[in-house]
Amino acid sequence: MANPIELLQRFGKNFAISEIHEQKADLTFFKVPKEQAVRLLRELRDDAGYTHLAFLTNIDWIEKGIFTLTYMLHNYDARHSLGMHVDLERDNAEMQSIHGLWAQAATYQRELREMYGIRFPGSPRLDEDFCLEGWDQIPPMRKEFDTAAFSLERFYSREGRGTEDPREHMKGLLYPTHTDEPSSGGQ
Amino acid sequence: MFEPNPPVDLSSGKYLKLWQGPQHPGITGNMSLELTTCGDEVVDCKTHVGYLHRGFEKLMERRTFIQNFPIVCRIAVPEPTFNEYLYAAVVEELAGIQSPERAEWIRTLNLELMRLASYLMWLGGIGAAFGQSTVYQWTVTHRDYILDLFEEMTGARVYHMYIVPGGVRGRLPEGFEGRCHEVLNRVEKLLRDVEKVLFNNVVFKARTKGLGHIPREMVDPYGITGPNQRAAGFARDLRKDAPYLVYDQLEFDLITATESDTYARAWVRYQEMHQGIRMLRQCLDRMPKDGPFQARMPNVLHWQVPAGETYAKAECTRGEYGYYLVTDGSEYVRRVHVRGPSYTHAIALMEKLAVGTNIADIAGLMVSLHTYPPEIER
Amino acid sequence: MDTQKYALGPLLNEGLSAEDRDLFSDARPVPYEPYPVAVVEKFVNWVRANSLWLLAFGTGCGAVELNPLMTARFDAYRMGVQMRPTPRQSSVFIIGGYASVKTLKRIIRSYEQMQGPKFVVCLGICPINGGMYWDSYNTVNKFDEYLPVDLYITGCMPRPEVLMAGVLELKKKIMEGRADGANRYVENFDWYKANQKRVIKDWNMPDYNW
Amino acid sequence: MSLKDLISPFYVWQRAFEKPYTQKRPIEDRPGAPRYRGFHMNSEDCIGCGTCETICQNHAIDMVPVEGLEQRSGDSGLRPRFDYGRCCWCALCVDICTTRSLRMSNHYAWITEDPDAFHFTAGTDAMPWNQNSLGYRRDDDYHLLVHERIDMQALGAEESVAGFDEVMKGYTEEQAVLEADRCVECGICVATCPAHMAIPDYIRAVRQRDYEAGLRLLYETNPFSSTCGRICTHRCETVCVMGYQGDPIAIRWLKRAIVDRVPAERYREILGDEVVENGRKVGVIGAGPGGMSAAYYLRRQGYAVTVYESQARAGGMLRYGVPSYRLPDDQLDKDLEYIRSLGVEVKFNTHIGRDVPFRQLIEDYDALFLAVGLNQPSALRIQGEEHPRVLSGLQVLDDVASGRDPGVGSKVAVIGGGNVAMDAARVSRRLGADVTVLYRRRIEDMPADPEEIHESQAEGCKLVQQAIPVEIKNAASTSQVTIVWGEAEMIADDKGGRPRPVLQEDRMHEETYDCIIAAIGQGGQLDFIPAEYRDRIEFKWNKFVPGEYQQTGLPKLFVGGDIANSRADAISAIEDGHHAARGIHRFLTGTLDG
Amino acid sequence: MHTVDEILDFAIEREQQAADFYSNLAERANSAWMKEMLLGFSKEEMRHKGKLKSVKLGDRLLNADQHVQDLKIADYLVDVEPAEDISLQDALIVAMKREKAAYRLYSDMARAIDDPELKTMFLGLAQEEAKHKLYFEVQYDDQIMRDN
Repeated sequence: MANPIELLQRFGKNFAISEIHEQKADLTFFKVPKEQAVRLLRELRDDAGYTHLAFLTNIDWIEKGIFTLTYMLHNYDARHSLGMHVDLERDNAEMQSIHGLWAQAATYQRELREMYGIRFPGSPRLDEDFCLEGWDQIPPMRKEFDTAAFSLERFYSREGRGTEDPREHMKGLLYPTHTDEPSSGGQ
Repeated sequence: MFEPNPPVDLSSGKYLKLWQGPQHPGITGNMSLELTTCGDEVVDCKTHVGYLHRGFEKLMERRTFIQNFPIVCRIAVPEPTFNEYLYAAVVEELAGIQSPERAEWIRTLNLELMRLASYLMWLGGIGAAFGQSTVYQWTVTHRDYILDLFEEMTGARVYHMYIVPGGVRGRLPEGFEGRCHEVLNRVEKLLRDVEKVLFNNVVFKARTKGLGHIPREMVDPYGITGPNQRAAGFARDLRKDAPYLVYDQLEFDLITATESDTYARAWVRYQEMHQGIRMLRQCLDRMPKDGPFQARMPNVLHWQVPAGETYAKAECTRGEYGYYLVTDGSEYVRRVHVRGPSYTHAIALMEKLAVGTNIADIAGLMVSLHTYPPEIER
Repeated sequence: MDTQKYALGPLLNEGLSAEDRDLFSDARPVPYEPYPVAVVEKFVNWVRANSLWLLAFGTGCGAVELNPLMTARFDAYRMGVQMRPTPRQSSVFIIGGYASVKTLKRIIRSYEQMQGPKFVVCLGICPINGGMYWDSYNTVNKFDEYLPVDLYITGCMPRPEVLMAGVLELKKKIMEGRADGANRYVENFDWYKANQKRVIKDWNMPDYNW
Repeated sequence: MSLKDLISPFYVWQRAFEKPYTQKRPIEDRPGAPRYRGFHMNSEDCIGCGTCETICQNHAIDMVPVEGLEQRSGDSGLRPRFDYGRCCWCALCVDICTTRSLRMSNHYAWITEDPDAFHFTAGTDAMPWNQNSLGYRRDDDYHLLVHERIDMQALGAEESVAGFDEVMKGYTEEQAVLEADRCVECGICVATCPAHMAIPDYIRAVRQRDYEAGLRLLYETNPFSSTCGRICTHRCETVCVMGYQGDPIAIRWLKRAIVDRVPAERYREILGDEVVENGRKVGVIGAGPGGMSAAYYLRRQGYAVTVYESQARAGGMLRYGVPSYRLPDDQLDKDLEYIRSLGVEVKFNTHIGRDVPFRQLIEDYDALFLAVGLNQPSALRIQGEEHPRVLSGLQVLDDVASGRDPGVGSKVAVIGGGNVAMDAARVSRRLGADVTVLYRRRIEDMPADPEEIHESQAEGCKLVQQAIPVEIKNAASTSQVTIVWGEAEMIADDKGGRPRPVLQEDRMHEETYDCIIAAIGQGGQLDFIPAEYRDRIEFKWNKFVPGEYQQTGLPKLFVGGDIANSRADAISAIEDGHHAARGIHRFLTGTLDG
Repeated sequence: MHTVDEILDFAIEREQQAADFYSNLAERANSAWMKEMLLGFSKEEMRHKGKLKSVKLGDRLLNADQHVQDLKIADYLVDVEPAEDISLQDALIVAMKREKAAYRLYSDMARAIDDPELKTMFLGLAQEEAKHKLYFEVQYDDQIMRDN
């Protein structure tokens, strides 16, 4: 079994592999375009021994407007993992399903559908509720969803709380005449 | 590799839809099985999870690195320590911190104790699921003696919050080794009893042998790991294959079986408990007794971990437990994904294995896969 | 009593489809009336207090400490406590920590199906004020908004010992005739229902699960 | 099916004869382990810094005012109140507690019917576990904070006495960020800083390497940042919460770290140079830190400001009293030049009373700020004081600052324990003298900065403690002088002040020096204020007693600096100036805004 | 002086003299704060006088058992002439030296007399003066010798 860099270079002849990053001896990350991803996964599984899909997840890069899917593959013989990144447009994100390659991928895809709103056409039970039930907001794992604000608004917090900032408290207590003006300098 | 179960026509009147759960169908958490039955036979099974969904991955994105450390242990209630260790491992890796050797030994001790406690609870569960409540009474009580050790070592029975990024939170208490040996002896004696009462039990054998057979070729396409995989004949264990902590310095045997049924899985776990006790004794005898147990840390209040990503995994009782961490150089986590082995075992695999079994065996089957729903939905 | 019941009218069961509505009762629950003879009521309360059957529905992390509680070491059976698998047989509902919205729906359903007298005990911090998950989008913060609670035990996790102490405390409360959570539920039924429906967005069950 | 499989399960009966596992009574039988993380306890060491609240990921802690708490310096008066509907007993609050006052008991049982009851203020509310001796506390070898200060590069003692080069070299950027990283940003220091500078905020700016924002924050309250970054008395550091278990944050050096990274040319661009004239005139007497600070803030609000200074250069005591190895001239100029560049006019060599009558100022200007400082050295008032070889400390420093040779000779005795004495001693060391410092009290009573004492000793100044000068006599040579001093016994002050020395007549010593430098304290000189005005002004001892916003009984006259406060340091003078500027603005416009 | 009352009258007279001395000096002083200061000293003496008067009226007793601290500052400072441009420092020296002289006077008288009642009275007065001296010495220590 060739070392992972060589392996990726070999695959690089047919696939637009980029951003190869060796995180540690047994873990390498790389990126591949969305269109080639599933084909590459199949080849990695069937030809390169990466038979185990550890997980499939997504990272929300809201400031860049993209989702980055991470497929974590593992080769039991080489004892090596590959993290494959695939960038998706954040709006109307859609990706090919891989439930045909790994059965449990259907569950991951269902979760991503629910938590980020990514569609995987053809994936079983994709639009069924997974963890949530009766969810009426934007998918909660998206960065723009503010869970604390939502919790406060829908579930309330118990009364009887209230805190003070030591600095402001001391200001009010010890030098109140200094409290009331906007400072004049350095603006 | 997803193959849907053959469709059934509910309107034919031949089938009955039956919900099992969300009250624990096994022993360790809430999930529902939507069973379609024909007489006593299950012809289709759909799983429903999410009863314990708390949105950990979201909550972790709005907490600082140190604030995440108390929260991760809640992800898998009966086995919190693996979360603590893996979270610490990924953060340490990206932050470039090396925890001291003494801490590594204490962590190993902690993880193996946790494994033993978790297996004891599971052993009770598999006993109870097949009508052996005696075993349940014994093992849960003995698990409690291990929780006593945890309480002494970490300050809490269930949520230890002891393995902190950078090391562990304190030294072992005075005389801990002695008390730990004592508990290990008691547990070992119990295990011998359990072997007589459960594994040599004709009823247990009759009900579990052949139940829930996982074919060898199903293992990789379904992402099956841990004892479930080893019971199918694969000699794979992260403690051997990718040794973390001090596992490369410990002697233990890799337990495998070939039958790949409920009995084989139970037997593999039972044997692993003995290996666990063996490792724990090595830990107690060989661990450094002094030296630092925490690496030098920055001020944790505004700790910024450099941008990067990594995946760390450990062999927990159910299989491959992993943390995938992405950081962006800020004081907050960019993304954490927790890979729990139950995710595949309890959903894709369970849906497959349930077909063709008897309703009465569903709970036992579920337990034999050893799943924790809280780690599925997080 | 009856006047109140009918003055408020039958339950609408709007969450059910039109054809399902006929299958479910639309009656409102009624409060429990103590026996007119005080000593009888006292005796009955003593009986109730000594046979607390827990619903085996571990709704959150707290369930993990119910295992030790019900086994040899802490052995709650000696206090007349045992676990029952169905709501119909149970009198005590232990809310074992956080309640996700999805579980809350099942909790409500199970609670309503329980036969009176029934009691709710909350374990841990999460049902009190959100606890660990105070900012989670999927767990409720104040459990007493949705169901009446008779007793709170704080801690994360509360040790089995304190669960036992809680059981004793509940017994005391029942014997004193103060464990009236179920009546509060009936008396403030519309308020509880409104709160429940505010967080459970897909209300597809009857308004009261007889 | 084997026979063994059939019989083996009956083994279960054997256990029937074992001792039962059951705990008889809840709670009593098995108390929490010694390390158990139970309910919180707080000791009186708590200073209410709120770090526990900051780290609590459940927002379970509120900082609340506690009734009847004694007001202490460096104590916010707040205490943590816990919400046991939130707390998860992770004990991060215990681990992070800066004073180690917070800990946990091994008590864990709290059952009630009332969900609103789970609040309590640890340490002050009466809880059943307050006397608990067991429970979790942080291990000594486990830290979530960095307790050691980052060292600053400094000249060695030998190098430093060789000349007047600045001794402290300043933090490198990396060092500054590391030091700033130690800060917990509690803000306890802000109240103690006389100028109430936004300390946590500018430390954060250092951590984030945002020096422009840092400079803007500094100038909100202190236009002498370069100066204060070097010679401030840093009262803030005495209350810094990091000082409870380690070294306080080097707040002063971090201030300097900001200023050192912004060149003077960029000040106007960063801080702005727009002044919208408002047509009013304010006069300032004294171009020291107080006067120039007032001038700066008044100028920013649009006042035409004229500063009258008796010396040839601005800076007051900072210029003439602080030697350049502590505060290089160019650094002081950096601060002053920016203030002057905004259009503040300074009239040098102008004595009020002699060159310009006070009456004219008070009539000409809409308001007057007076900060003339204490520039009259106190006399020893012992026999023989008039000896020509007895010099004053201020005179020596002034000479050196002005480039004159004070002629201290090669064997010098310095009398006093304040900063002036230390500076005079260190200056004399640099001039090649062998220096002995005679001080009436003990080293721990010395009012000089600890750093100065430490550095002076490192540079070879000898210190004789508890030495009371009694008489000065002629020596054999006219170029020398002999001092007689007696040993002192310290007696406690029953009012809690610093202990007082009492002369022991039977233990006297005599020693001859080339000169004696007296630096026992300073007084002010206010003769230029005509009696008709003076009668309307309140004094206490030798100082002004200013009213609200530094105003005096003479409404147009505002005072500040050493002549009007008891702290007598630069930062207090700066704050007086800033405060007076606000007062003047309020006096003239009726509002604080603008 | 043969009776307690006579002694007290004498002492009261002395306090009055001292008060007059300071107010005279204050009138001549050309520095405002010194004026204020000296008037303050004068008031302090009047307060002492009031105290003695109340002793005379029997409202309170003089106690001679207390130990009054002697900082001995007045011992080694030079004498200064009360002048118009007197400084705070010098005013304090004058004051403490006056109190020291008074203390000496009463102590000497106590030593010279045999009548135990009168002796006690003189010792009490001496102690009062010692207290006054301590007051000025403490002020000198705090205000003038800040840095020493």
